[in-house]
Amino acid sequence: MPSAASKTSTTAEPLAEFREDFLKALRSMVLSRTLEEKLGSLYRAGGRIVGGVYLGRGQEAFSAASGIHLRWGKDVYGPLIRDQAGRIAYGEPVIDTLRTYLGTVTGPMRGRDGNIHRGQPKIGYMAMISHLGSLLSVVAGALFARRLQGRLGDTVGATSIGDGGTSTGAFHEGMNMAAVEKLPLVVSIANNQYAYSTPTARQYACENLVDRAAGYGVAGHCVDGTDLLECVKTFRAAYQQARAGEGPQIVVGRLLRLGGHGEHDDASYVPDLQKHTHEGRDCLAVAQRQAVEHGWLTEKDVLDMQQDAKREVEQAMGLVMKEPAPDPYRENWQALSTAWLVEGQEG
Amino acid sequence: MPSAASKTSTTAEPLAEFREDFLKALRSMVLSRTLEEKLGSLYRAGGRIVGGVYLGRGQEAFSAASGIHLRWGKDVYGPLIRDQAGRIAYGEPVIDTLRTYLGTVTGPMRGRDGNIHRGQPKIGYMAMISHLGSLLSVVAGALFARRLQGRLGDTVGATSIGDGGTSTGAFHEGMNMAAVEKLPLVVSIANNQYAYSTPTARQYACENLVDRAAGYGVAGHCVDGTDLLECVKTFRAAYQQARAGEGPQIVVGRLLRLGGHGEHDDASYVPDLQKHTHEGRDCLAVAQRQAVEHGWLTEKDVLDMQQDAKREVEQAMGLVMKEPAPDPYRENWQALSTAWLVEGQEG
Amino acid sequence: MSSITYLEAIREAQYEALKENPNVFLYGQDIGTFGGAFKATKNLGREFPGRVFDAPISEDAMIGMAIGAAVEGARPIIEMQFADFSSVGFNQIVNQAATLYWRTNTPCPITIRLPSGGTAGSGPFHSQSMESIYAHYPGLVILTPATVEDAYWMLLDSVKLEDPVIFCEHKFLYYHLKADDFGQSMPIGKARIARPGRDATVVTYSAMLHESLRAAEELRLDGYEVEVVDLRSVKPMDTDTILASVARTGRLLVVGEAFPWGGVTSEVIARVASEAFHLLDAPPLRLNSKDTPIPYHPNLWKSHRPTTSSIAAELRKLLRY
Amino acid sequence: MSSITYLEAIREAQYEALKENPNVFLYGQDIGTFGGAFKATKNLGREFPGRVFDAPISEDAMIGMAIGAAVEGARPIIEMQFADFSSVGFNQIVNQAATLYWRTNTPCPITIRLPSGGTAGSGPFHSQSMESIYAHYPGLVILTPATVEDAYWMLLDSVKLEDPVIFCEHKFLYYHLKADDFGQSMPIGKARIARPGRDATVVTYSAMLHESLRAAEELRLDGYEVEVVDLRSVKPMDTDTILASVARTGRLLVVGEAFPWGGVTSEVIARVASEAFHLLDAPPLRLNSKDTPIPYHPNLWKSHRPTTSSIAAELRKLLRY
Ligand SMILES: Cc1ncc(C[n+]2csc(CCOP(=O)(O)OP(=O)(O)O)c2C)c(N)n1
Ligand SMILES: Cc1ncc(C[n+]2csc(CCOP(=O)(O)OP(=O)(O)O)c2C)c(N)n1
Ligand SMILES: [Mg+2]
Ligand SMILES: [Mg+2]
Repeated sequence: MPSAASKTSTTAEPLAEFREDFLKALRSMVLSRTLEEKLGSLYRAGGRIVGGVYLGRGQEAFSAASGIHLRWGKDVYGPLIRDQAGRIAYGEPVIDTLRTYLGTVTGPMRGRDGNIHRGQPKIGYMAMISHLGSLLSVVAGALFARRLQGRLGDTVGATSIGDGGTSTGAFHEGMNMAAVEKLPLVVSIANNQYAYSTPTARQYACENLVDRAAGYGVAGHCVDGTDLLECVKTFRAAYQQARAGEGPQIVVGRLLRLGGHGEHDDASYVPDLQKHTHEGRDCLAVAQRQAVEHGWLTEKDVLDMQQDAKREVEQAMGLVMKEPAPDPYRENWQALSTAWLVEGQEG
Repeated sequence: MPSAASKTSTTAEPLAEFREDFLKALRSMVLSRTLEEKLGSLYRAGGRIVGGVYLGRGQEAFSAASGIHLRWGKDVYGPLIRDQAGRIAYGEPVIDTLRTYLGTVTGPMRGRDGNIHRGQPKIGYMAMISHLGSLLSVVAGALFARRLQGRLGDTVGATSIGDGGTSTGAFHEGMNMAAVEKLPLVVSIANNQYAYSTPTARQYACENLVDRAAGYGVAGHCVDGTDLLECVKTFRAAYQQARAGEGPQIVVGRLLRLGGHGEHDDASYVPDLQKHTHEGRDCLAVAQRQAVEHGWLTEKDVLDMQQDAKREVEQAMGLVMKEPAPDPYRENWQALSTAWLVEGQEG
Repeated sequence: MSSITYLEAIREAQYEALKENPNVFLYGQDIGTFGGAFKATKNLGREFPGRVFDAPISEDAMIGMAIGAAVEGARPIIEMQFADFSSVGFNQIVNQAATLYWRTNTPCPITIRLPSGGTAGSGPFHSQSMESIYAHYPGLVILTPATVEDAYWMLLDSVKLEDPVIFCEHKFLYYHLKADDFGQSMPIGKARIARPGRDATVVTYSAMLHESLRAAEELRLDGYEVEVVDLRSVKPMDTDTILASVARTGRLLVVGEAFPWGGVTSEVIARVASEAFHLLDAPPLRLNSKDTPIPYHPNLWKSHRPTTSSIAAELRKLLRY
Repeated sequence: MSSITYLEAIREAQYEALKENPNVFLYGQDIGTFGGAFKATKNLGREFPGRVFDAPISEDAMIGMAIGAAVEGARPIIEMQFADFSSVGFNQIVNQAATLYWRTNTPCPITIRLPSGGTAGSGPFHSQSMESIYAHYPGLVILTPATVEDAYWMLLDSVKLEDPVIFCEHKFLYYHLKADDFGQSMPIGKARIARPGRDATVVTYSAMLHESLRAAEELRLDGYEVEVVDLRSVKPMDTDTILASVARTGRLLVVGEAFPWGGVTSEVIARVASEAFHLLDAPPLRLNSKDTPIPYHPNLWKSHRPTTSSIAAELRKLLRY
């Protein structure tokens, strides 16, 4: 039985081994932030994005530090609302985000589903439905099948949830099942202090959500979600354990959602004071500072990285803007893949 | 925050204070066992009981030790499958069990529902539906309403679940909600090693189900479910804490289901060896021995108690046998209580 | 000048319910300080301290707790953040709430508010209409208000009813629909002739009422008088009013926004065909959404659900027969 | 001498599926060593080691895991212990499995077995028929085998289909229904004329097929030849075969065991009324269970669902018209 909750120690240790992971995560964070700022301004401009915009501002370090461990086309990933940075770290091109928000037919969801509800299940990249908690068992099932087929190898699965999502029955059932099956699954719990407007005191009564790990019989890790270096260290350990056959790993990150639930929400319910606490600091600024402090990047490198990200987002945006919106008359209105079972369409 | 799991100490202490509780529980156990033996033989005889028979053999100590703390008409109780002893301890007359199994119109369920699916919600005695876990939030809601209405006072709620039932999303959501609301709720988890035929290794991966208490931020208690005296002590503590405003209490009892899932099941999947372990001993025999050892009952008292129980069951049986089965033509086929909203019946 | 929105009517009804009966309380995600995802409970937490509660993301437990509370004499109003999320509270609704009275003779007066139906850009999981699902189960009352007046009075009535009510309020109407005042209350279970006519009957409900009324208006230019019946309550369903209308017009189109298989539209047609076959001068028709999930992109969404023009086209087909 | 039961057909189909395709696996409560609550997987765990798994009591996660596995090329067959318990896996079925292909272009080949329908003494939560609920949602195939042959072949076909199948097997038929062999396979989605006739058509499915056949037999003594159509698949529904039958007989009764509001019976009537109104010589009728939960006591249960005699009575009404 794995130990319940192990805090990653923060004492002096050789950092060089984390450099590569750190920089990869940082690049994803910068690109994610840039992309999301674009989405925010598109939303505010109105017209092009119909529906909500849900951003991961403040959660990039935690999300990216997980995503860098996932291999596009090889591992199984089921990201959630605030995982733009993790998706990029995993390998999703930014254009897929834009295409999905704008609902173009060229995007992975072809205008049928939008915004954060995207993925490519065929390559192990699961597309969340809205119902919180319900993706966990799906990711677990993919791993289960691979093991059954004898091709699990060193593949691993990962998924995320928020503090609020841990209250769902689906989360519990999925977590428990994954534990019983001892699947190589890393579950990130981004405790950003709010579920929409609801503070954690109305969501759970335990000291720390990592206290749930023991109840599932899985390993638990806690990390300061505003500190990229710590996140990188913690997730590396978690992924190593998962790949080593030690079963599911729960990683709880403490942080603050730096924005509204969606761009329609001004988050006026978050007290100003809280924004100035440790958990309220901007993980991107922290990470950039860390990179410079550790001599991994110069100030100029940091600026270049931002410029590169801007260019990449603008370029993708330029392409997407020219792409066609779905045409209902050319749409194939078939919910079944078996064409001969589709009934004559009503209406 | 209450401490996670507190094992009730078993060192020498004055036992006199438990005498009354113990004897009340023991009487309920004896009556329950006698009644259930009757149900078993009725089932085997065939004809009168149509459908399953689900017994609590081996779980009477654990169930009764909880039930004795509940006041009929005052507290809220939502028992589950194997709580015949608890129901009796709470105050349910044995005739209600028989009426429900036989489906007579005189019973609390009037033939509409049967066997263990019985209760009288109007007085706080909730009638389980089959879906495991789903009663927890209902009991919590009753307490929530009482508090809102300012009439919670010293009332308490209690409900049960099995090892298998803890895997349901409903259990998790209800438990978590009760913890957030800090309700005076005692949740018994009867870990009888099997859910139907499924051993606990396929149900959960934690060391002990009490490890879940910390994850909900509630107090956890463990007890040897085959030992009535220990059960009485543990539940007394749990109820005291609940009534004192310390929030939900989880009590995990370790025991073995001494029989099949239902009377149709010979439980051949339970290894003989396991039946001879400590958890496989018969809690009723243990309790009767304890009563004599502590000088609370003589051997004759024990026999008398059994005779009384037999008489009570036979008497009730005699009455019920003469009672009418439901008559479909006199049945009021209305699912709504608002008569003017009931549509002309189909069919 | 019309000033009260459908959404405000829902807020006001909850305000009144809380004021009238100390046993009423509200429970739902983000409905306290925040006032709810749609602001349907705006300020109510402040106006009624200790009676409006933020719930955890636990739809199953939310419904379960409401049932327990109702048994104890409370009158909970539960807000689902979107109707679609009631799918995870489904079991408590159809198996616990709906069966309680019949099994135990104990009424279960809970009101579950389902922000229902499609709006542009909301996608497959924030657009669903679940009235047909719940109506299938015995023991539930399913209300589908289409007007500001009904939103107000029917919600107030729901809270007074002794039975579980699934209150399907349409998100598209929240801001779009306005009225001068709350007008008159009409009994629950009665349909309403929203527009009188003689050439054909459209039976519909919720947001589709307004599309249908516009379609009827369009047909007027062709010289047809189309009668429009607003079901108001899909269960119980007011068959009498439907049949009386069909008796006048001889032609029937049933319009609903939900998925095409089964549900309200087929139920209406089955009733009319069974009970008043001889009144029909033409085959009864129905119009629903397409048989796919509800699409995200507005172009697709507009084609997925019935609209004024698709209803008008269907009516022309019906009238040509 | 007929010797293969409906239940054995289900076991055999699973045996064949496991044998044919290494990607098939079974997941469900107590289906391993124990062989399942109804023994539908008896010995399969022994015969196919490592391919038959006992699941925790987690219907939501069971379906979710099947979806994930299917995406990876597996062909899971999930046993719900009783159809009624699928209510807690409802969300995964209707929102995750049913939408997957349309949203992501990734097929979701899972088969969910629902032991359905009433038997005496089983009560409100071990007797339900949920085909109408699932059929309402786009993206699912809903099968309702009424014969040993169909139980076998349709289950085998389900596993081969690229789409999620809700396989509603009727518990009343498990032991009661026998056949000599598995006979012929018929394509999924096609209805079958179970008994030819000329005076009236009964459209039905699952256990009600047998009650209807007996009712037809009863009517033969009155000189009527009643045609009985077995839907086999309620979604897709074979409207052509239904219409062809009604074209022959001019009279229609639809019989189902599910609750009366909405569902299969109203869907059939709505289709016939809309698409073949002129073929009907009498108002189409339907017969369902009563609109209450399903009662425990056999006396009540027998009156709650349609039976040979209530179907015969309805047929007489139809034929008198
Ligand atoms: C089952 C379910 N209920 C309600 C919702 C509506 N909803 C969407 S996001 C959200 C808050 C989620 O909070 P949390 O899990 O903490 O994630 P965060 O948004 O903070 O990242 C809610 C209530 C949902 N998506 N699913
Ligand atoms: C949600 C749900 N799924 C499946 C069942 C079928 N079922 C009834 S009892 C049972 C086993 C319960 O095991 P446990 O909770 O350990 O209680 P025990 O029978 O051992 O007392 C199962 C699977 C159910 N009642 N509810
Ligand atoms: Mg959060
Ligand atoms: Mg058990």
